[in-house]
Amino acid sequence: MNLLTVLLLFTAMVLSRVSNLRTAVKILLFQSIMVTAACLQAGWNTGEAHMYIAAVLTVLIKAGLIPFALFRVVKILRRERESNPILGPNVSFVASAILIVLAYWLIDRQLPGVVSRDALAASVSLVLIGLLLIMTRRQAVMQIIGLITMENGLYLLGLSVTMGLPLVIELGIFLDVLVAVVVLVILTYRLKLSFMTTDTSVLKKLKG
Amino acid sequence: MRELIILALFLPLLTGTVTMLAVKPQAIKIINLIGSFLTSLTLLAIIHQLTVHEVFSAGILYVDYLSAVLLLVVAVLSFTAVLFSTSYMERDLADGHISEPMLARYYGLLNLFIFTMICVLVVGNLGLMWVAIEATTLASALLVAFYFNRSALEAAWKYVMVCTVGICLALLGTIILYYTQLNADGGTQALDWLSLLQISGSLDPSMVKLAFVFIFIGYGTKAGLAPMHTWLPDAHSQAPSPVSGLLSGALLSCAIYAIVRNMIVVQGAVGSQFVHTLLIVFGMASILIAVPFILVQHDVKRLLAYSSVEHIGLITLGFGLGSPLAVYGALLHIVNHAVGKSALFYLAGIITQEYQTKNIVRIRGLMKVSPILGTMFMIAVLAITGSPPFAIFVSKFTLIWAAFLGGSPLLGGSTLLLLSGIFAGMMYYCLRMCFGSAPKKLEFQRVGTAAMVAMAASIVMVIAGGMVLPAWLHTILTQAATIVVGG
Amino acid sequence: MTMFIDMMQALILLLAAPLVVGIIKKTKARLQNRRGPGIQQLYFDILKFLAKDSVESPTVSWIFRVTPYIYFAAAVSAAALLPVWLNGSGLVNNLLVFIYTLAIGRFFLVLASLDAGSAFGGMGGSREMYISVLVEPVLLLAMLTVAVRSGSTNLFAMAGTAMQESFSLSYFFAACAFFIVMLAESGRIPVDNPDTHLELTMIHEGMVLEYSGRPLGLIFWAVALKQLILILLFVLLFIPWPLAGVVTPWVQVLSIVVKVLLVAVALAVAETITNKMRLFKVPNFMALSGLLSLLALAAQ
Amino acid sequence: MLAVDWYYLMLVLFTLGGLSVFFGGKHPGKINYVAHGLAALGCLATVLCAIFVLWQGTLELTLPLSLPFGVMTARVDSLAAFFLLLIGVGGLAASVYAMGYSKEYYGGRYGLLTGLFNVFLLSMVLVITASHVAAFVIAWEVMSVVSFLLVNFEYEKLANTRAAFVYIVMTHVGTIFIISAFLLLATAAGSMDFAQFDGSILPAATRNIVFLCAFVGFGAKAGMIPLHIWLPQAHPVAPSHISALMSGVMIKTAIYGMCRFFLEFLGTGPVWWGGLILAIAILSCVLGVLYALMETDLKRLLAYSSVENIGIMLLGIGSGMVFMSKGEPLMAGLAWVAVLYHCFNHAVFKSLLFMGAGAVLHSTHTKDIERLGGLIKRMPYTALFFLVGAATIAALPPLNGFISEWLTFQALFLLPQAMTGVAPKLAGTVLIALLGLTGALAAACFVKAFGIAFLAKPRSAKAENAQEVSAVMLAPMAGLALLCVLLGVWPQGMITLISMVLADFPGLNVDAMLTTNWYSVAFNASNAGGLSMPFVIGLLLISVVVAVALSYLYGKPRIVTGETWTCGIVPNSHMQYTATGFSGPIRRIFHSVLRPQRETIVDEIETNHYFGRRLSYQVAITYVFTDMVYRPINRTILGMARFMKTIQAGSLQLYIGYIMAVTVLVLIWNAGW
Repeated sequence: MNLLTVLLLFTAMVLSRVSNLRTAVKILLFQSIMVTAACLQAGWNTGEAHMYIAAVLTVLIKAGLIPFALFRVVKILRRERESNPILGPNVSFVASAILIVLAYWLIDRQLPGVVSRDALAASVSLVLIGLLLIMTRRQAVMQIIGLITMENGLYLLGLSVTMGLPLVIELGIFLDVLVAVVVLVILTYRLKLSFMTTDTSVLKKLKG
Repeated sequence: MRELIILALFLPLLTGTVTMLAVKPQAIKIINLIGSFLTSLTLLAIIHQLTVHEVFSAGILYVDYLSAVLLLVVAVLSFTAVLFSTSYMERDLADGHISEPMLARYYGLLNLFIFTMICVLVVGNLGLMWVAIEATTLASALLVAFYFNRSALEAAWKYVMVCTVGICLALLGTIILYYTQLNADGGTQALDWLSLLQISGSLDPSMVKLAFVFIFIGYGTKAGLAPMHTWLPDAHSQAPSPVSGLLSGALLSCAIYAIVRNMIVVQGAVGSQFVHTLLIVFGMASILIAVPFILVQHDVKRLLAYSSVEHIGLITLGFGLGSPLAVYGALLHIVNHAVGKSALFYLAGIITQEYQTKNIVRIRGLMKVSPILGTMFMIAVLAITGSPPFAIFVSKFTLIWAAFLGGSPLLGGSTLLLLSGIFAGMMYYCLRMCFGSAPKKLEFQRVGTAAMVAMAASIVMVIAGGMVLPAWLHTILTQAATIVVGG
Repeated sequence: MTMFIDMMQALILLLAAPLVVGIIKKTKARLQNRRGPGIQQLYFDILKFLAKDSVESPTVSWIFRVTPYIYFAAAVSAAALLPVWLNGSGLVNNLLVFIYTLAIGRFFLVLASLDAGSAFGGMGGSREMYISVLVEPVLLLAMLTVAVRSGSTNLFAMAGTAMQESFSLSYFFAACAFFIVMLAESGRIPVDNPDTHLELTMIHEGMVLEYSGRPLGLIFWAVALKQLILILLFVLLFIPWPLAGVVTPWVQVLSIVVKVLLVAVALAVAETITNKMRLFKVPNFMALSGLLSLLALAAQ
Repeated sequence: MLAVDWYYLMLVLFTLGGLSVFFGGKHPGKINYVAHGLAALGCLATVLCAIFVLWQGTLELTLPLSLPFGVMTARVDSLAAFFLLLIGVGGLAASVYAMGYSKEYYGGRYGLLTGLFNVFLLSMVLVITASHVAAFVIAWEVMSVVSFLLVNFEYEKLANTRAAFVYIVMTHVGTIFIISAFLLLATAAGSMDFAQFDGSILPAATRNIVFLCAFVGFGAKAGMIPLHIWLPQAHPVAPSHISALMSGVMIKTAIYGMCRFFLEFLGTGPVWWGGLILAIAILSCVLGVLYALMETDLKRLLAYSSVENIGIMLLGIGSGMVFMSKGEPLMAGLAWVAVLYHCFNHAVFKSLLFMGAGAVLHSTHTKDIERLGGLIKRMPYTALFFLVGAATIAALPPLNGFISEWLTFQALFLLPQAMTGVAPKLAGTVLIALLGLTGALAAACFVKAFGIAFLAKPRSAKAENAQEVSAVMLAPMAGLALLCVLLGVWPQGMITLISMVLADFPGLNVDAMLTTNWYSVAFNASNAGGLSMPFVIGLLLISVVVAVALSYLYGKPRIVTGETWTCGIVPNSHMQYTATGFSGPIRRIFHSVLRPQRETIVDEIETNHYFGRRLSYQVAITYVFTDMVYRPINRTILGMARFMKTIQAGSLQLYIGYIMAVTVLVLIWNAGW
């Protein structure tokens, strides 16, 4: 349980409590920095050259571009708040705790006695909490943040399990995440334009 | 061969960028026509090269008979889609649904979408294939949201969220697969399909099973298999018709292609019993889910979307049965379904433009309004529901015959029953739309020649496919089947 | 050669038919304490009609003109089919041929009744068809009791076996069943009143209302012949007594004549003691006869 | 010219005729004669091909369709040749008739009608001659789709499209059963070729399933009772020459299917097979003719009577199956001869009747009998041919209907002897009684149809100014009527032909059963007796001569015209009996089955004070199968569908929930539960 995994779990837990969009994006920025730190640490342990390039890429995209895009969106959404999420702040806080325990149980059951047990558990719990965020938040931006947390979790899992995927695939994944966020941001703008609100509970018309 | 693939990848990008620069709609139209014609030509050249020497693998590029089948689908569909969209968009422009700059954006995105699909088919690395599939989602998301009205936005939002969540699961599966590859031989060729195939025997079975579960559900969401199909009807009904034709014809088939690629590797490691039960269960679930939605439906394009869910279910069932005949039928069904379904979507596009509504209740008397369109629509519906003189019956019958031969007559029988339910639903709505008295105020504008050519070409292909199966297609399909069955 | 014998048999029966009807009318009159016309009255009527001209309505078609001849021919050929002489190849005298020859007559008579376009003809035709729908299955069942025992539908074989059998319970049931069917088929009292012109009760009379002169004569004669055929069939199949082996053929023929007269009297008695049944009670009556023949079959 | 040349000539002719689809409405006169001429020539080629096959033996050839199911073979053995003969005769009459009748349809889509007519004939011929599962199924569904398009030809009226929809769905469901039956056999035989099929190697359970699938599948196409609801809706709606072809010939392809399965593929099965068929058959007979009797629409009446005749054929098949399972080859031969004979007869007289109805529709533009009347004076020839048809279907002796009724009767008569125990004996005789009831009802039905439609005074202006139809339409009717009489007077020819057809099937001993000489046919299956039609007709003729002689006894009869006696009032057409009235008594005694709803509307004096009370009486039959069986099934299916649609409820969270649920489920399953 080194400091890094603790901080990561902390950011995930806080994310499930927050309702203001700006603070949420700030937490996401912090989380991305933690991920780059993990990447640097892994690179330093294995001495792989491409890990450093990957770390630089994560900083550029995960900590730079994506938060910048999200801050621009949040700036124009003046009065938007996560008003009535499906699970209230306290309940989702307890839920994320349960998810972390579940993650640890899963790792012990599936890969007993693996070396980087904590990192694995942290990444799996990040994925699960990301999913929890998407499932329970109504705001479009919160759903985007949930999605990116999931991506971070998966990236971390890849890092800790396999000491990093080959560079080409890493590059591809980063590009995809970036484009995904760009697309989602464009859609959020359009949602704001035509629905006057980015609360996705409004999207209920297409049934049957 | 390598230059051909590079050219095939490069051409859509080139046409895309050039369209962005060009301003006049006329110019855009011509550029795209030439561009897509050339891309299809190069794809066909690749397939021709393939029939000469079996496999081509260089670096991350890898093409064999299996991808040849899908390349054929993409080649045919991309050309008919662009051909159709030239006059479809022209009509939209005239009706005022879209403005000038949107036209350029449409063609740019369309070419990007075609580029990503070709990437999926030519790349040999499972990781990169994941990246390409994710890219197709993003490219088509903006196309689904093209009109930027309320329901298009809703469809696009759900499309992106559901598919990205699904794709993350697939990423998880691919990472676990890479982990097993690391344990097996140190992972020099990370996630390269050929090397994975060679060492598939020595992979750790329980981990590979876990990996395949995630991969199957991830790509299954992209392919629209049963419980994960929820995005499909929304996306296909809100997208412009040529795009929904491409979506249901080519994109779903590429997702199936991804599943099959992974299945071959997993099959080597874990044996086919696990894989086949999974495929059969999800295949049957998809057909079962499609029946109620087709029986009671009010939107024409949602009706066609659910018919795509049913056909994808049938294809997965084919792969699930596992015998060479079944896989042959499934691959043939991919090709037939792609051509048939795209023809149907184009027709639906023209009809919705004509009647200015997608609601089946208000579309009546199509035969009176324009006999050619009516007959083509009737032929297309009869074809897609698997009536004999048409191609889809041939592949459907092969699948049923393989099911009976493979020792599961109950499966074959119940599939037939479900298909007849779908036939009843589709015919009911087709008859309501084709016959009866047409609304008075409807003045019928002539259908653009390009659209008519695209539709006529697809329908002629469907009819010809029913009568005779070209020899070269037969060899490609049998070779691809041997690859899948792991000969 | 057999066809010649059959034709001769038919002609003899043709000549004898009005006599039997005369006897029936005479006994009925006697039972009702009135003298009634002589037994030869029907001969005079028929001869009178054959001399008269006929009146025809303008709405009729050629069917109306042809029907009397077809009806008469059907009756005569049905008579020819009867197994009176107990020898014959049986290629012609088949149960089904007999039933359907009668059916030709009925088919054209109903058509003719509709042809004139009057309500009486339509009502008569509709009720005739109604009765035939009830009678035909039961007639088949009654005849089957004998056919099943003789193992073939050839009338000669049936008559042959009927002759050998001595009295048995199943025979009695079959005889009763056929007697009821005979009443209905020949249009006697419980089902249809032959001697009246009251619209509500006349079924057979209603159909021939439009006929007059020569056609009417032919029809009267055919009705009489049909009456005699049914009585003769009843006698041949269901009253075996002077068993075949015992007597010479001439005595056999004499016994048939006596039996026919006896049955005629029985018919007259049956008519006087019952009155006409309501039209929609006839199905129960027929069901009784059907039940009796099923009992006969079971008891075999 | 060998049989194979006729076969290819026939295919070419029909496809050439089929090309007229592309001509559309342009110069219809020429298309009419060219396309229908090609169809007629095609049918002639079919007849010749059948004759050559019967003469020279089976014909084997491969179809030019290269599909992934292996080589597609076509085989014309004697059974197929018999049905080809049937199609040829029916098709020839229909195409000549169509030259006159289809003039009414000149217009934008006329080429479509003639083209589809040719493709329809082609598909039927291919169904009969295909000997490969895929070829059979393709031809079968092409036949259904083409006949669906023809039924839907006049789609201006919405009812036509609804009837066509019910038709195509019911046939499609039927086809599924046929496909599964074929594939079960094919998996056992390991190949799709009919020659390799051998039912006896199947385990008993699968054999029963194959039997049930084949029976339900072909029964749905034939229109037996529980699956008949499409027939009375679809057949009358198509143009008359098409409904003549559908009712006369298309239904026989279903009977052909049954013959193939029960005689050749499945071999001898348990007794309950025959019992089940007999039960359904007698139900179809009685109910079919009852509903026909209650109809006032001429073509619906004929369609329902097709259901009844299919019942009679099934009676033959059922008794044949019972005899085969009891090991009585002689009796089985008699039963199957009855089936094929009635099959051919029905094709002839049903086409004749539908063409008659078509002629009436052509000149009066109405099918409702209540509007017709007095047509015999205005359309004498059509009336004569319709009368011949009506007499045949009512099984009157000199005509062929009587022969097949007699054969079926003999088959049923032998049933008690083959069965042991009292209950089957009684059941056998009750079957015969019910067959007699059906015969009587059929006679009543067609007396009503002919009497009300053709005789007495015309009831409407349409019937008033009807004219006789053109010679082109009358010629085929005359031909068919002549055929009816010929087959009735001299049945030995057709019976020897059928015995030749049935000779090579195991389980039937046909030649030992039959001794035919020029004048009679005798069945020596346990001295069931024989039949010599020439003698019977001789008797009838002599009696007619006697009758005519008697009427000329007192010199030449003079006829005076006098008004019909209607109690002194001047008679008008309202006094005549109506069709509903005619079938009134019979409706009353079968009210528990038909459940008629009467509705009498009486205009009270206030609204109608000048003319006093005005009364209108309506009676409608409730079709028990449609209301009790099909409508509830329909409602439940749609109800379930609406309930299932709630899973697409529109919320994103729900959709992602589905994915997560599925992942968890599969993980649990994968973890080895």
